[in-house]
This record gives sequence, C-alpha cells and structure tokens, in this order.
Amino acid sequence: MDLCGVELEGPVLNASGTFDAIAARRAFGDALLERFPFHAFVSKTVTLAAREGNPPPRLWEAPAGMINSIGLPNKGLAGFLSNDLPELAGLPVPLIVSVMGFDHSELAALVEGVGAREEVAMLELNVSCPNVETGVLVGADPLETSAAVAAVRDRTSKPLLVKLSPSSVDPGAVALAAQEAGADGVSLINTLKGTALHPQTRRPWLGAGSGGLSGPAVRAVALEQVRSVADRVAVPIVGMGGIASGQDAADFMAAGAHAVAVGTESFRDPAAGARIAAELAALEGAGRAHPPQAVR
Amino acid sequence: MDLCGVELEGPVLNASGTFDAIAARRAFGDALLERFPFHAFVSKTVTLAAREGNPPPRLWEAPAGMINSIGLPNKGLAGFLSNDLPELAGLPVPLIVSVMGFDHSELAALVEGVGAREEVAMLELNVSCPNVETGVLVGADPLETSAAVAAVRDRTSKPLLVKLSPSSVDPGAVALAAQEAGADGVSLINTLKGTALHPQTRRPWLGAGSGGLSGPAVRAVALEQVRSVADRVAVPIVGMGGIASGQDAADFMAAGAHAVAVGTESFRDPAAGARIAAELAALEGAGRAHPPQAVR
Amino acid sequence: MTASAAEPQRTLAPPERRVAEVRGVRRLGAYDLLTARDPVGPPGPRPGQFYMLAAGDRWGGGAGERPFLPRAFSHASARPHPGGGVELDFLLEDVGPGTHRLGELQPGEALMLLGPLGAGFRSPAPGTRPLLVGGGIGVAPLLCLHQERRGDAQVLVGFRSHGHAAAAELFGPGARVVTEDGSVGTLGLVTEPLGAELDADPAATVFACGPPAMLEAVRFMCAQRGIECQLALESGMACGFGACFGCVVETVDGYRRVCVDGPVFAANQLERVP
Amino acid sequence: MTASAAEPQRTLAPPERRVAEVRGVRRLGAYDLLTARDPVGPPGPRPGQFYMLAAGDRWGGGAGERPFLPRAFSHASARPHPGGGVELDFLLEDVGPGTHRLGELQPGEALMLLGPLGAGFRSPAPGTRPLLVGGGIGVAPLLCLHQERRGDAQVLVGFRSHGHAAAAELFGPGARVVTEDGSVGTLGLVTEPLGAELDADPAATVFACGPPAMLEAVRFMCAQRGIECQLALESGMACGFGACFGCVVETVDGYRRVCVDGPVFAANQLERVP
Ligand SMILES: Cc1cc2nc3c(=O)[nH]c(=O)nc-3n(C[C@H](O)[C@H](O)[C@H](O)COP(=O)(O)OP(=O)(O)OC[C@H]3O[C@@H](n4cnc5c(N)ncnc54)[C@H](O)[C@@H]3O)c2cc1C
Ligand SMILES: Cc1cc2nc3c(=O)[nH]c(=O)nc-3n(C[C@H](O)[C@H](O)[C@H](O)COP(=O)(O)OP(=O)(O)OC[C@H]3O[C@@H](n4cnc5c(N)ncnc54)[C@H](O)[C@@H]3O)c2cc1C
Ligand SMILES: Cc1cc2nc3c(=O)[nH]c(=O)nc-3n(C[C@H](O)[C@H](O)[C@H](O)COP(=O)(O)O)c2cc1C
Ligand SMILES: Cc1cc2nc3c(=O)[nH]c(=O)nc-3n(C[C@H](O)[C@H](O)[C@H](O)COP(=O)(O)O)c2cc1C
Ligand code: FES
Ligand code: FES
Repeated sequence: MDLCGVELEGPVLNASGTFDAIAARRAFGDALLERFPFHAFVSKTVTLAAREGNPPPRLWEAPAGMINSIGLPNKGLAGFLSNDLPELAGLPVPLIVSVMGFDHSELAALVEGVGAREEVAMLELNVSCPNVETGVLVGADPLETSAAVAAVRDRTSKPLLVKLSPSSVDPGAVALAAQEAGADGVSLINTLKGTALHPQTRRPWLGAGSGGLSGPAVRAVALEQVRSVADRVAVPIVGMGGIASGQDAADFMAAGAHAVAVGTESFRDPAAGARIAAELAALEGAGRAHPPQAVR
Repeated sequence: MDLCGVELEGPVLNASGTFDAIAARRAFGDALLERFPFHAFVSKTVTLAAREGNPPPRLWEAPAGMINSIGLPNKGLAGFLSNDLPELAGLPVPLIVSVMGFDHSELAALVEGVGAREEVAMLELNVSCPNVETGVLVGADPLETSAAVAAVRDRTSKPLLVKLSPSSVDPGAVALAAQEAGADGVSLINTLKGTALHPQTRRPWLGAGSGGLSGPAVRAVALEQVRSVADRVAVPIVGMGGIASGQDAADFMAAGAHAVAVGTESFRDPAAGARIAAELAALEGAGRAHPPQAVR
Repeated sequence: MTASAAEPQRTLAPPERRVAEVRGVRRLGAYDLLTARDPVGPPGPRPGQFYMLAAGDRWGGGAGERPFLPRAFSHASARPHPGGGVELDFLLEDVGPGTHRLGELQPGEALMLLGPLGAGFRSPAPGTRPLLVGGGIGVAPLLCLHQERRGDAQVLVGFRSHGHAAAAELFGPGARVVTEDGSVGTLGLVTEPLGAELDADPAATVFACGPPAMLEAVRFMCAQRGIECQLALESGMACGFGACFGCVVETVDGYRRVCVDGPVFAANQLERVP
Repeated sequence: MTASAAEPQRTLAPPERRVAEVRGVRRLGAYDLLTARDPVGPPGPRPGQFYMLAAGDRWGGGAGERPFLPRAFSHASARPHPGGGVELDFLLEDVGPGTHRLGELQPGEALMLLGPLGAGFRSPAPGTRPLLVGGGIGVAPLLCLHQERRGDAQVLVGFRSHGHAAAAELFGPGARVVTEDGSVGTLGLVTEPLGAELDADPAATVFACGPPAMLEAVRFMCAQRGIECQLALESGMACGFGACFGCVVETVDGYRRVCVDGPVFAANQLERVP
C-alpha cells in the first residue's frame, strides 16, 4: 500500500515513543528483524537538544490503560543522526522520524537535518505531546498548527505527517489547517492529559505531576476524532489510540484511517503489531473490514 | 458540610442524568428513601421544550466504561415543574436541578422557572453535554461560558453550579470565567466525546452517531482537570468522572474537589453512592483521605 | 387505556446489589442453566421480570477488556430455598464476554445480583387460555410462567437446532417444539403453526418472548385476529432500574424504557417490534 | 569503565509473548511459588534476568479494574523440562491485583510470558567469594544464582517475619537467616551481620536484591570497603524490553532503563539506590 507516497507492505505502524527498535534488538537479537512487527517504523520524538526526560515514577496503570510522563527523553538531533539513525536504517521497513521543536527555528532545523538523510522515508511533526506545555497549545490551535507546518514545509521534500493533539475542541479544524499548510497526512490521537495520586500520600504519583493517558480506555475518543477529522481532510490519516486487535484496526480504517499505529498494546506483547496486522488481513479477506455500508 | 451555602450530610452526590429517583422508586419502593444513596440529588438535565432523546441504540460498553448517546430526554420545563418536581421534593436530601438552554433567553427562562420553586436548593447549568452541539461549544469557551452565566445570574438568588465541558483546551480558564460571571461553584467532568462502530457493519453503533464516554476509563482525565481547575478558582468544586470507590473519591477531594458525584458506578449498583460515602468516611476516620502533604 | 395496557405486575427489589451464592452451572444443550441462591431477595419475582447479574470476582478482563456493566437475565424459575431465601435458575446463551463469564462460575462462587426488576407478565383475563410462544433463549421467562400456570398453558417453542431444543425439556412433555433444521419436532419457524393455533382459539392470550423478528410476526398475527398479546422485549441495558435511559424502545407513546416500563409490553403498545 | 561496569550477561528472548503452562502454585509461608513450563523459551536464562508475566485469561477486572499491563518477575529457578522446554519457578508476594491474580492460577491454565529479559548477574571475578544478600521477596533472583554456584556462595537473607522466612528453606541449610521479629535465625536487619562478613573477607563479591533501603545500605557498606557489589533493582514497568522508557533509575550516567540496562547494576553505577 501507499502512505503519502511511501510504499508499505501493510497498514500497521508503531505509535511514536512506544517501541525502541534499538533496545528491542538488544533484548531479542536478530529475531526481531526476521519477525519485525510493523510495516513502517516510527521513531521516538527527537528534539533539537538532548533531553533526560521526566523524573520517575513515569508510569501509572489506569483502568484499561496507563498514564505516562516520560517527557521525551532523546539524544537530541545530533545524537540521533550519529548514533540512532545508522542502527534504525538497518530495519527491514521504511523509517518515519518524529520531531518536535519548541519554536519554529528549532522545528526548521530538525526537519532540515532529518529530512536531508536518505535513510528517512517520512517525517512526523509532533505538535501534541501533552508532556511538554507548548505541545498542547500548538496542536490544539488551527492557526498555531498551520504556522508550524508552514515554517517547515519547504525545508524538506519528504512527506510530512502532522500528529494532532486530542485536547483540541475541534480536531477537524486543526487537521484542515495542517493540510492547507502543506501536511501530506495527519496522525491521531496522542495521549489525553491525565493524572493519578499516590494511594497513601495523595501527592501526584508521577514525577512530572501529570502525564498522558493511553490504551483501550481512550479508544472511543480516538475513533470519534479520526471520524471527525476524516470528514474534513483529504490527506491520509494514521489512526491510533487503544488499538489492540484487528477488529479495532478495522474500525479505525472504516472511520477513515488509511493506516493504523499500535502503541500501548506493544507493551503487553512486542509482537502485537504483527498479530493485529494478521487479524486485520483475515477480516479483509472475509470482506468484514470495510463493508460497503460502513462509515466511509 | 456546606456546599455553596447548602447544608449537606455528606459530600457524595449523584452525577446528573445517571440516577432517576422517580423510576428507582418504582423499582425499589420506599426502601429507596430509607436508604437513599446520595447526600444531595441532582436531576437529569431539564430543557425548556420537552425532548424525546436520541434514537436507540443509546449505549455501548467500552473498556472500563461506556458510551452513551441518550440525548437529554426530558419533559421540558413545564412538565418537570408539574410532574417531576413534586415527587423529587419528597426525597430525603436537598435537590439540585440541572438545566440546559440552547440560547440565553431559554437559559434565563429555565433558571427563573426552576429557581422560583422553594423545593429547589441549587441549580446546575449544563453547558457541556457532548450530545447537544451547543453544549460542547459553550462550555469549551471562556467567553461563551461567562456570557451564559451572566445571562442567568440575576434570575435567581439560589446557588448556581456550572458544569464544565471536558473538551476545553484549558478548563481552568473556563472555570475562572464562570466564577467571575457569578457562578457559586463548578462541577466536572462531563463525558468525553467518543464513538464505536457496529462489529459487523462498521456503521456507527449509536443511533446518534456518537456519544459520551464515562466510567473508570475517564478517571485520570477527570482528576487532572479537577486539579487544574482547583488551581484557578476559589469556588467549591464538585468532582466526578469514573469515581467507583472511596479511594477514588478521596483522590478527587485531595485534588481540590469539595464534593464528588457518582455516575456510571450507580449503574453497576444503585447503592454505589452509599458504599463510596462509607469508604470515604472510613479513610477520613483513618486520616488517610486528606493527608497534610497531599496535593492541596 | 385498554385493559392490556394497564401496568403489569412487579415485585419490588431491594435498592442495592447483593451477593448470591452460585449453586452450579448445568450444561443444557447449547445453553447453560445457572442456579444461584439469593439469600435476602423477595420470594415472589413475577414471571417476565429480570435480574441484573455480574460475577462477584473478575467481572472484566475478558474479550475486548469487557464485561464492565452487569447483564440482564430473566429468571427461568424461582423457588423458596429450604435454608431461606430464594433459589433462582437462569438460562444463559453464551453470546459474548458477560454470558461467557457467568457460564464459567463455580459452585460456591459469588454472583452479584440486583432484582427482581421491571414489569412482568400480567395474568390472562379469566376465561382466556394462555398460549406461551417462545423462540430460542426467549423461552426463559416463559418457563416460570408455565410453572405458575400449573400446566393450563399451551406451549409452542421454536429453536435453531437440536442443541438449542434441549431447553424444551424444561417445559415437560406437553410442549410443541419446532426447529429450523427439523432435528426436533416439526421443521420450520414457530410462527407457522401459530396461525392455526390462534384461529382454533380466539379466546387465547399470547405470552411471547424471542428474537425481534419472531416477536414482530407474533404481534402482527395477534393484532390481525384481535387476540390479546404480551411481549417480553430485550434491549441493551446499563442499569436495569431506569437510571440511564439507555434501553428505550419506540412505543405508541414514544420512547419507553424496557427496564422499568417493560420488559413486558402489551402488543398494542407497539406499532412494531424493532 | 571498571570491570564491574562491563555489561552483565543476558540470554536473548524470543520477540513475542508466548503461552506457558501452569504446573501449579505452592504456598510457601507468606509467598506463592508459581511453577510453569515454558515450551519454547531459551534454556539458560541468567540469574537476575526476569520475565514479564500475565494470566492467559481474565488479566483485568480485579481491584480498581486492574491489572492491565504484564508484571515483571525474576525466575527463582530454571531447569530443563523432560518433555522439552524449560520449567520455571517464580516466587510471588501478593501485593496487588497482578500478583494476586497470578497466585490464583490453576494447573493447566495459561500463563502469558515474555523473556528472559534484562541483564542478569555477572559471574564474580575468579578468586573472589560470592556473598548473596537478600531481603524479603528479593531473595528470588539469588536463589538461581545460588543454584548456579553449587554451594560455593555464602547466603545472608533477611525477612519480616516467620511466614516470610519460609522462603529461606529454598537455599538449603547453609543460609544465614535474620528476621525483624527474631522469630527465625538472628533478630535484626540483614545489614547488621553484613558488616562483619565484609570485614572478614575483603575478597568477597556481593550480589544483592531487596527493598531499596536495604540495597542502599549494602551499596554504602561495600563502597566504604571497596568491595565489588552487584545490585538487582526493581522499578515499575510497562513493557520490560526498553520500549516505554518508564522504568528509569538515576545512575552516574543519568537515567537508565532498569529493564534493559538492568535490573542488575554494578553498585558503582549508582550514587545511591532511590
Ligand atoms: C430483560 C432482559 C432479559 C434477558 N434475559 C435473558 C436470558 O434469560 N438469558 C440470556 O441468555 N439472555 C438474556 N438477555 C440477553 C442478555 O442480557 C444478553 O445476551 C447479554 O447482555 C449479552 O452480554 P455479553 O457480554 O455476553 O454479550 P455482548 O458482547 O454484550 O453482545 C450482546 C449483543 O450486544 C451487542 N454488542 C456487542 N458489543 C457491544 C458493546 N461493546 N456494547 C454494547 N453492545 C454490544 C451485539 O449486538 C451483541 O450481539 C436478556 C436481556 C434483557 C434486556
Ligand atoms: C526486574 C523485576 C523483578 C521482580 N521480581 C519479582 C519477584 O521475583 N517476585 C515478586 O513477587 N515481585 C517481583 N517484582 C515486583 C513485581 O513486579 C511487583 O510486585 C508487581 O508488579 C506488583 O503488581 P501488583 O498488581 O500485584 O501490585 P500493584 O498494585 O502494581 O502495586 C505494586 C506497587 O506499585 C505501586 N502502585 C499501586 N497502584 C499502582 C498503579 N495503578 N499504577 C502503578 N503503580 C501502582 C505501589 O507502590 C505498589 O506498592 C519484580 C520487579 C521487577 C522490576
Ligand atoms: C510510554 C509512551 C510514550 C510515548 N511517547 C511519544 C512520543 O515520544 N511522541 C509522540 O508523538 N507520541 C508519544 N506517545 C503517544 C503514542 O504515540 C500514541 O499516540 C498514544 O499512546 C495512543 O496510542 P495507544 O493507545 O495505542 O498507546 C507515547 C505514548 C506512550 C504510552
Ligand atoms: C447515561 C448518562 C447520562 C447522562 N446524562 C447527563 C445529563 O443529563 N446532564 C449532565 O450534565 N450530565 C450527564 N451525564 C454525565 C454525567 O453526569 C457525568 O458527568 C459523567 O458520566 C462522568 O461521571 P461518571 O464517569 O461517574 O459517569 C450523563 C452520563 C451518563 C453515563
Ligand atoms: S437500562 Fe438504564 S434505563 Fe433501562
Ligand atoms: S519497562 Fe518499558 S522501558 Fe523499561
């Protein structure tokens, strides 16, 4: 299949920040490459400067989901290009690099630096990470979003995905703004802002005070946002949010997604992406994935 | 305890639209009044004109929660005042009436009509029901919200709660606007907009196409919004969203709520409110509900 | 309002969920017969009323992270328990995570229970002959009505196959059985012999429960003949006691909640069964 | 980097979650000993490595609608299974919905398993004497190290009470036991006799696992004496294979993921145990 001009063997990606192929290779060895669970690999979000991430604890288990306050730890653009990119280039699938900048010049530098590398097939602009204040603001606002996209559009000829924030009142409007500013596709949803308290002290459990909710708990919200965005934009949509089965993936496709991404479910099983792809293919084979009378 | 000037025997309310005391009396008889599960009763939202509500199906079970597309069925102001209010006046706890208007004149008529009845202790302005378009818009926007509150503030001397929309980018700003416009308190969260598809046809399952997500799945989002609103306003907060235990209630109180409301959990057990109140009291007795070092 | 639209009988429920003790689950062809002892529940639930059930432990974590809400089931039989309280039988068809979990329960385990809820069948007018028409799992509420009538009711039940028809045993020898594959009783749909039955006895009162298509056919055939008919409907429910407004069905008076205004409706309250 | 900071040994895991068969759960004082047969897993997991475990059925629906994520457990013992594959023992302490559910598993039921994961203990430098120091449930990874050393390791383990001390049996007679209530062995904390042990043998290499406060004391005492020490840490985990960045601990090189850079760390990689 084709996603924004990039050829993929199937529609199942990993959600950014939920699969570290380099660490997984240390744990699983070459078997990981022989049975790679995704049709394209999306990197964890890269920022211009290196980040340590938030203080622990960074995880809270919620009903049918989890809250994370990871805080985008990464080696920074230079470290990513010199250390991570060469290893990621060895993966058997196309590489999508997620980037986030705290202002337009940072964004431009990131897109230019990453886009220049031929190992990179596509870029994803993360304007919606709830763990970094500006993320929420930019991705929740159509004007901010189109300005951000416009600031980087001409810095690369590679396809550009814009990852929307779920905190927007009207995700469709933000998606439309991104499309008009030159985005080749949009991805959604990112995590919902949430928090939890320590069962005894009732202080915030997470080191960062709050974090992002993900997993099956957010699926209904994600599916609704994908559906409303699909009504507004023509560019391809990468749908995600609580996808844990081929049934879920088929729902997102029927709601208007061209591809899906698996995040939290990979934590329960590193091979979840492969299972979901197989289940989805079986449904498609049986004609039960996109029945004619479905949403689209 | 005191909530916006109304004396309550405890802090546990029902969430609007999740407990019909009149129907419950038909099912449980007088035993319901002898063992009434809440410290105050909040009515289902009343609109000026009667409403049939949305076509079925209206329910979808989600992971650790549910989606509803009920659509505010009610007898309208006149029908409520003549049929329901007399029966609700017989409840052993103070009565809070929830109202929603589709424009300021409707709102004013509702607040005036309901506020004039001495059986009513308090009013709740629902500006956030995701099943009615305007609901999302008003409650998600500080200016719209303060305009709505200002339009009704002088129509009643009774305390006025404003129920916020969770779809706002910045609930604290909306809460502050409500307070400045004269709200005596705020309540949150309402349901999150969500949808689900028919497992075979992949058409929207709900008759209304989409609905609102509630239950433990939304608790982390609710707790975060209560915390952020508590940082901005001085008026009392009624916290709700997935509360299913005294532990949950204590978390909401520690995050800044003065009272809590139980919604979806009552569907699993009509006496859930009483159980939660007892569990909360036990935690308070043990000094584990508001430890000195807690959030507030 | 016609007599048939008068409110059917209802036995009140305690206003809280309580713990019943599972006595056992017996496999009955394609169905499971769950028996539980309700220690403090009212002794006389009306045939056609129902209970909201959930497993006391691990209700959740099944397929698709479900179930979460309790599930509605008509009691198929209710009898006083020698040690006190009531012993209830529920006939279950495994169609998803909730019914699957309930079918797994072991003797001695906890069953969370609320009920009896809703409005059950009204006794037929004196002089009329009760005719019980059931399809598949819909026979459940007719079983206790049959017991209550002590055999004065005619029984006509239809099933998909041999395995499902096993439930017919519970009615005893008198019941007429129809199966879609002809494996038991007559081949066909329950509505085929129904016409003749109704023509043979215009004084019959029909009590029906089953899939919507069957109920609609029964409603239509009775309406044509001006025969009184009570229909026990199903609907997706969250609460079972009128709290959520989620279980509505369209009636001649607009949307009505199946859990409090039903599940038993007089056929003439419905323009059609949805 | 000093030798002790060199990467400890790790046995690679298959890149997917697999189904193991529960052989049984044996009550061992305050703990449960869960035995399962891992049909296709690698035969030689390193002591100190761990597995992510979940019940095959009904993982969820417990207290607070949990568990949802798998849970990390060090294997206490691994031996080839006559019928093929590996038989693994896990020592469990019931502290919440996940450990509670795993303790309920019945023989023949499915255990979902991923592993072995992380970096285990490195063998001590030749000529040094291994000293295993464990606290409470932290003895689990030391058990298989003890087996591997075939008795050439000294064992010093501390427990809260008599019930917990039952786990000491698994080390055989040679182990020195300390309890906080004096009910078994010496009264006190494991760190009290440790000082003398270390002074008696500066050539010791310490392998420790237990509660953070204990590990910090062990780290400090070894650092004071310049004795090599390896610490097996715990941390809340979501994935166990480096995917979520959730399990980090602060080290001299900044935050490191316990699941891939640990759980075993050379003590000198930590300024203190958090
Ligand atoms: C008054 C009454 C009496 C009843 N009596 C009996 C009885 O005696 N015996 C009996 O076996 N059954 C009875 N039922 C039906 C029973 O309640 C349902 O079969 C049961 O709730 C199914 O739950 P489940 O989890 O097993 O299946 P579900 O997964 O809930 O599937 C049941 C149906 O719900 C729909 N569905 C699927 N997924 C979802 C979702 N996520 N959210 C909402 N809907 C969904 C589909 O149409 C599916 O066919 C009765 C129902 C009512 C209302
Ligand atoms: C490498 C490694 C090896 C381990 N080996 C063993 C072993 O051999 N045996 C053994 O018994 N244990 C072992 N553990 C610990 C074990 O993983 C935990 O005890 C287990 O995950 C607890 O899960 P639970 O659901 O039972 O308890 P939880 O409810 O998860 O509680 C455990 C702790 O987590 C915190 N907590 C409470 N609620 C939440 C929430 N909602 N989200 C996040 N945190 C919460 C609290 O501090 C609580 O004390 C090991 C851990 C690691 C990292
Ligand atoms: C632990 C964790 C880390 C994440 N890190 C990132 C990130 O670096 N960049 C990003 O765009 N999204 C990040 N996300 C969001 C996911 O990409 C995804 O949008 C979200 O988790 C919803 O999908 P899911 O429910 O399948 O997990 C992260 C999510 C989790 C759970
Ligand atoms: C079936 C249903 C009906 C509801 N109806 C209303 C309503 O009429 N007015 C309103 O303000 N909120 C309504 N709500 C929202 C609840 O009051 C509450 O804000 C929300 O459900 C979150 O709480 P919970 O998770 O405890 O259910 C409804 C929720 C449900 C589930
Ligand atoms: S099931 Fe809730 S009103 Fe009927
Ligand atoms: S547990 Fe996920 S990175 Fe360590």
